[in-house]
Amino acid sequence: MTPTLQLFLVISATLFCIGLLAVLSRRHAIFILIGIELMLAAANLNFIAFWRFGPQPQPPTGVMIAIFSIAIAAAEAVVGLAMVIAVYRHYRTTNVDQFDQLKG
Amino acid sequence: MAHIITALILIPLAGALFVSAARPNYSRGIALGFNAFTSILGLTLWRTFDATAAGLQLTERHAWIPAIGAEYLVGVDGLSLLLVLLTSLVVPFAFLAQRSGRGFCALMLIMQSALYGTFTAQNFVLWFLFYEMSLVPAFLLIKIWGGENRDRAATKFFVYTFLGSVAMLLSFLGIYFAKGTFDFGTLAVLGKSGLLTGKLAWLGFAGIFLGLAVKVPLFPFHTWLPDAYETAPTGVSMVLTGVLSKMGVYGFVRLLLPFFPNQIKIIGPWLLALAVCSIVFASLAAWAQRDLKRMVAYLSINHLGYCMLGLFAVTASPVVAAKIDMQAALSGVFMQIFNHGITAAALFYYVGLLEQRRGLRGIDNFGGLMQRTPLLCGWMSVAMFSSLGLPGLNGFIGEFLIFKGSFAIAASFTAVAVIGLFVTAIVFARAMQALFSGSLAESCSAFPDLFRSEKLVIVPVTLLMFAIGIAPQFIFNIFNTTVVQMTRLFA
Amino acid sequence: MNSAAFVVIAILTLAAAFASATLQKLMHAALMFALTFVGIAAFFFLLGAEFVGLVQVFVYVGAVAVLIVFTILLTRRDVQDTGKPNWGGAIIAIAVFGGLLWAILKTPALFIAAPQIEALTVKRIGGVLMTDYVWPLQCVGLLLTAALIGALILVMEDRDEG
Amino acid sequence: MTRGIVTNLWLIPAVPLAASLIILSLANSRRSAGAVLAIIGQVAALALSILAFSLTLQTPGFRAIHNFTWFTFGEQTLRIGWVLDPLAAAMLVMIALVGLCIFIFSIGYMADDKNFTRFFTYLSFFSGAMLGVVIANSLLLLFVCWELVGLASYLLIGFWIEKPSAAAAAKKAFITTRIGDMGFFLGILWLYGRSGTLLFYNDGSGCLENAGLVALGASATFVALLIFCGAVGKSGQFPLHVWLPDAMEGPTPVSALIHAATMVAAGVFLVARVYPLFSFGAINGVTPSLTVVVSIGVITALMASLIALGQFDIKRILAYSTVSQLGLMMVSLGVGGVAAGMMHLIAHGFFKALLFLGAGSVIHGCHQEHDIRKMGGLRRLMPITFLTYAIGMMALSGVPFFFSGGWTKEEILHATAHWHASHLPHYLMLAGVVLTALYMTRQMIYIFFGNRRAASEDAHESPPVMTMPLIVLASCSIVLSAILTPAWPWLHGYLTGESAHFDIAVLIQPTLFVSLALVAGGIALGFAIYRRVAGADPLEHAQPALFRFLENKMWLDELYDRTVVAYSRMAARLSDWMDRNVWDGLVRAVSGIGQIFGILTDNFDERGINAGIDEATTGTRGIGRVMSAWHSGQIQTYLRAVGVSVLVLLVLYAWLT
Repeated sequence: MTPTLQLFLVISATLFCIGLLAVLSRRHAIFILIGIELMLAAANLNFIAFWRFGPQPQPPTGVMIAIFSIAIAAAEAVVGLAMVIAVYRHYRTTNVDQFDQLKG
Repeated sequence: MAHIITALILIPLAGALFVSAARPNYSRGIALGFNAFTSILGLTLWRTFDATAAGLQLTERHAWIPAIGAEYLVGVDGLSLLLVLLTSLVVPFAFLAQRSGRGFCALMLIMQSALYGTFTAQNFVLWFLFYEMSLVPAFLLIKIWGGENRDRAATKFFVYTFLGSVAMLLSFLGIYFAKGTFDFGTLAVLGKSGLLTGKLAWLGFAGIFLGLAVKVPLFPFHTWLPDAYETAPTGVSMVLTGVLSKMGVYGFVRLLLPFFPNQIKIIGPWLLALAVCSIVFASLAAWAQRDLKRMVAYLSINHLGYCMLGLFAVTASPVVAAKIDMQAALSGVFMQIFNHGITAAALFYYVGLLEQRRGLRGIDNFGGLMQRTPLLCGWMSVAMFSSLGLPGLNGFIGEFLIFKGSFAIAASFTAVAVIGLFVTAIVFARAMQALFSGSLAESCSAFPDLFRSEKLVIVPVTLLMFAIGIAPQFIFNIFNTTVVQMTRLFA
Repeated sequence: MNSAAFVVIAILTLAAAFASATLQKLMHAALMFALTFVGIAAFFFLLGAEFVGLVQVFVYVGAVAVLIVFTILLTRRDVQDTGKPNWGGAIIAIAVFGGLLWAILKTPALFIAAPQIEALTVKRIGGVLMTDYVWPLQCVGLLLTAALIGALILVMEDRDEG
Repeated sequence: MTRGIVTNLWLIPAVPLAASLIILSLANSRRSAGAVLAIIGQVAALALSILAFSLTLQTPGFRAIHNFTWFTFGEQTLRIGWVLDPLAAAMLVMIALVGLCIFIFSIGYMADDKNFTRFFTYLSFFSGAMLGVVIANSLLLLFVCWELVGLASYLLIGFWIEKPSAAAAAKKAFITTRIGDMGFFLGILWLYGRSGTLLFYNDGSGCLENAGLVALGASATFVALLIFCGAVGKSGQFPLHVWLPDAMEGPTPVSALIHAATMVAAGVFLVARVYPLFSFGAINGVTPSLTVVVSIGVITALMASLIALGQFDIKRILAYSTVSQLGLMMVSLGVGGVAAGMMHLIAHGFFKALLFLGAGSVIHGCHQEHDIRKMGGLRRLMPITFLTYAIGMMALSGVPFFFSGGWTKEEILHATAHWHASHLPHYLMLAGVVLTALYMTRQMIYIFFGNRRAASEDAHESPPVMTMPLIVLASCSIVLSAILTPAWPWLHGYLTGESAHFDIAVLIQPTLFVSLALVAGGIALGFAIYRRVAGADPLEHAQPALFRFLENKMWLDELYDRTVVAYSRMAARLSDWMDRNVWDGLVRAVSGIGQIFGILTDNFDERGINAGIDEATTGTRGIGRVMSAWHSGQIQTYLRAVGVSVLVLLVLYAWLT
């Protein structure tokens, strides 16, 4: 038995929800970043899986999107981490509960 | 002249860049200069526009993101042109009304560009982009330059309109998946047989309806408006009420009514009831206000309620309406769009003038102004009478046609809506009594009358009110063909 | 496609991901994070997107994970997540998982095996990148530059303050 | 020639309007220029009106129209136009002439006012708008001018704007008439919807011509009644009459021109103009709508003349008399005597203007005193005023033979006598005749007879600029009777389009003696009661309760204040409250996402429950506050919202598939 598309999707859904869990329940900014990266990776996995299981032959759109998404995720991670450092300097904490300057 | 619409959209953006780069005390001048430019372009557009030809004109079409059916497609028909002209009129008026710095001018110009875009885009993706683009500057303008409670009002404004927008976006995705196009024209033709089926159709309808109803705003989604208008600086209030609220009405005409004719027919009476509630409750609430700006804000809801009444009457009535009634209601709605734009903006301007002089704007903070500032009172009463629909001024024409059309189609609703007309009269009569008559209040005894610069703003606008009230044909010419075309679409 | 490999990779990846999301010590979590991404890269290999898998390993394991570690070191003061976890968030995450799972399992169209494909060579990817996706490529380049500069500006010491 | 005049009929209202605009642009100090311009405008309007009038004399039943397109909407056109027929022409001349007299009178009366030019701006504006009402050949154009007339009335009542009572009266007038106008507006809409045109006459296809009336069918009754609402408001008919007595806060020339002679008569004119709508489908001259007109007219006429008995303000008495006379005219129209009603309107225009100007002269002479109890014995001091006032009083009371009002009232009584539905209006109107004579006698005695009292100690006759108009109007009131007598009913024939024959035999009819006796009785009764009046009212002695009832205007104002006004205010406050508390909350409840979100937030108590309760109890403004609370600035709060939204989408998806 070879893995079906369904199985890949289940894996990616699980990864996504683990990421969501990290994002929603952790207090530390870096954990939140980790969670976001996990969610992005899950999405990438979806793109690749759909490309692989889609009707063939087809242009490698899914792969392309995954590549770009990785590039953008890298940029996002860089900026995000830089912000964590900057915020840490300012507040002396990385606990997101205490970041509430955007309070309305 | 091929790219005139694109130029209209881009010039304010360029203006925003210039303003940001220039020294702060020049910013208003630059903004006005760019507005002169857009006004000229607007007039050129009007001249180039062939009022007798049906359909979109001066279209520009470029591929954008073919994968999701998004293209750069702009064009004008009568309604779009009317709104473009209104924007070109109200925005400079707002700039003149407000002392403003660099950021303010830049944001206003961005908003102007978004408005032009919204009124000319004919593809949903592009349209939505502009629609949302107007939201951000409006939010910032209220949040940064607003008065008391600005944070809360700005947030409320943003959250309401944004939730509406999201709902609308989802609906449109549904439509796109069903029909594979974002093009307004194509969708409108397809809409006759229903774009979506079953529950999905209702969901799609609800999403778009919510987004637009919040924007207009339609009762009971209007509660953000008094707060936002009250706290926004004068110039922003003028643009918000004069043009931004028209985006909702425009959306109803362009999107909801042609796309979901069956749904609208089924819940027609409820929609009419909402419009009537907007008219009656808003005018009554205006009566209870002590703050002039809030009062004008509620009347703005009331006046847009008339637009909604006309539109729903045209499309929501179970019986097939006579052509004359549909055309009357539609023409009336378009006329009302334009009239309310200038009249409500003028009213906010006057309230702004009073606030500038007094520092407060409660209805009880003034008294006996007629003795001290007869000119201000005189011109202000013209705007008030125009707003309450006095014949001879612009407000009457639109309201008469709306009522004419909708009375023939939905008599009972219209008869109730007349209460709104009546209460509006009470509101203004009370305001005039409180502000202008009686003995001169101590606090107002040092008021200066209108300055020359203020007269320069007021006189042309007031003359326009008279011109439309007495010989409205030149406005009707803009959209008559469009009205005929839409009547066919809705019939 | 090898199902045994699939099962192994799946267990490894998910376990690592769960660990990285829930461990108390940040440093441990960061290591688990790197492991997760190795696992995901393995999935990409399995799916025949070797290039993406490699990119994944380079970017995440080589760059992002290292960055995270550096950040942890730079913000030494709290290397442990001390705040109590937010159970509301966990409930939402589980609910979303349930919803997604239900949606995936009830869709029969997803129950398909992989068709045969011709290998996706790096040459082909390069060709596509330089033709169809040349504009997005430029944009990403711009974005990365901007991110680089932005990150630098963010973390630069403010001398006046210091 | 004919065409030329009819096509250019618009000049008649346009000239005073233009004059008004020019005066408006004058500086406040250029008083004489303002007055001269206004009078030139009015003279021009009068000349043009007479020209138009002479045109209608050529053929009996003359009617010429000029219609044109106002604007085109969609493929439809909205046409308006003007009409010249005896009804319009007679009104034109009356309005222009009375207006001219009052303009001249105002020069004297307003001489000391600091806003002299503004006064003439408003007056000219009014005159133009009123002339516009008369020549309109479209219900819409009529409505437009009708509203402008209302605006002029509003501005002029509140002319002394620093007086709070004047401002309040202006507001009251504006709003009360607006109630009627909303009915009128609905009537217009209904008429337009049914008949497809608002033109009165359009070569057979107008809404008052056969085709239009047939298209209306049974709805004609409702349309007529709705239009009548407008007339009720404008003409001060019960139950909307309350604004008219208050309107006396305005300067006296205004009361004379607007609230006696012309504008308030516009309601009667309106009913006469659209009479075919009222009489459509009549059986023996009775239709439901006409019956309503008669009933309202009778109630108004009797009620107002009773209230007039209990008033002490010289102008208020005249105001109630106007209300009552307008009721009488309505009765006349209702029972089918259109010509009689219009004749009375025209005659009333002259003698009521005369009475008001006389009152103005008295007030001017008595240093702005309005209370008749403080006057007295002015007969000697102000002989011209006295004489002219007496003529007006005779005409109003309906003394036959020499006074115009006598003949027209006679004709109305005649018409009521022949009404098929009921004879009650006839008898009630006879009672009204007695009452009219009674209250006018009372007023005369208070002002001109007896001893001098406080305000009349050093009263003086007014200058010629004020007395001349009095004399002109007085002579008009007398001369007019020549064309009103049944012996040579020229005006009647002119209005109905029949030719009038001279027949002295019908001059003396049995009913004439009845009314003569009633008028004489009324006057005699008045003399008997009020002969020795000094300060307190004899009626007050005899019937204190009844008198208080009348003096307080039957407590109708108070009744309205406690009911209609109070309820509307309550509705306004309720709307405001609902807006702040209910609709805000409703929207929040609808956006249930927020609620789920609130439950899933760990500090649920703080944000979800407390905010909700706070809202309900302290009544702050709903969603903004809660939204703002959610807007905590904390990333996770936002992300959680996103998570919940995903869930909602999933649920939606589940529901759809």
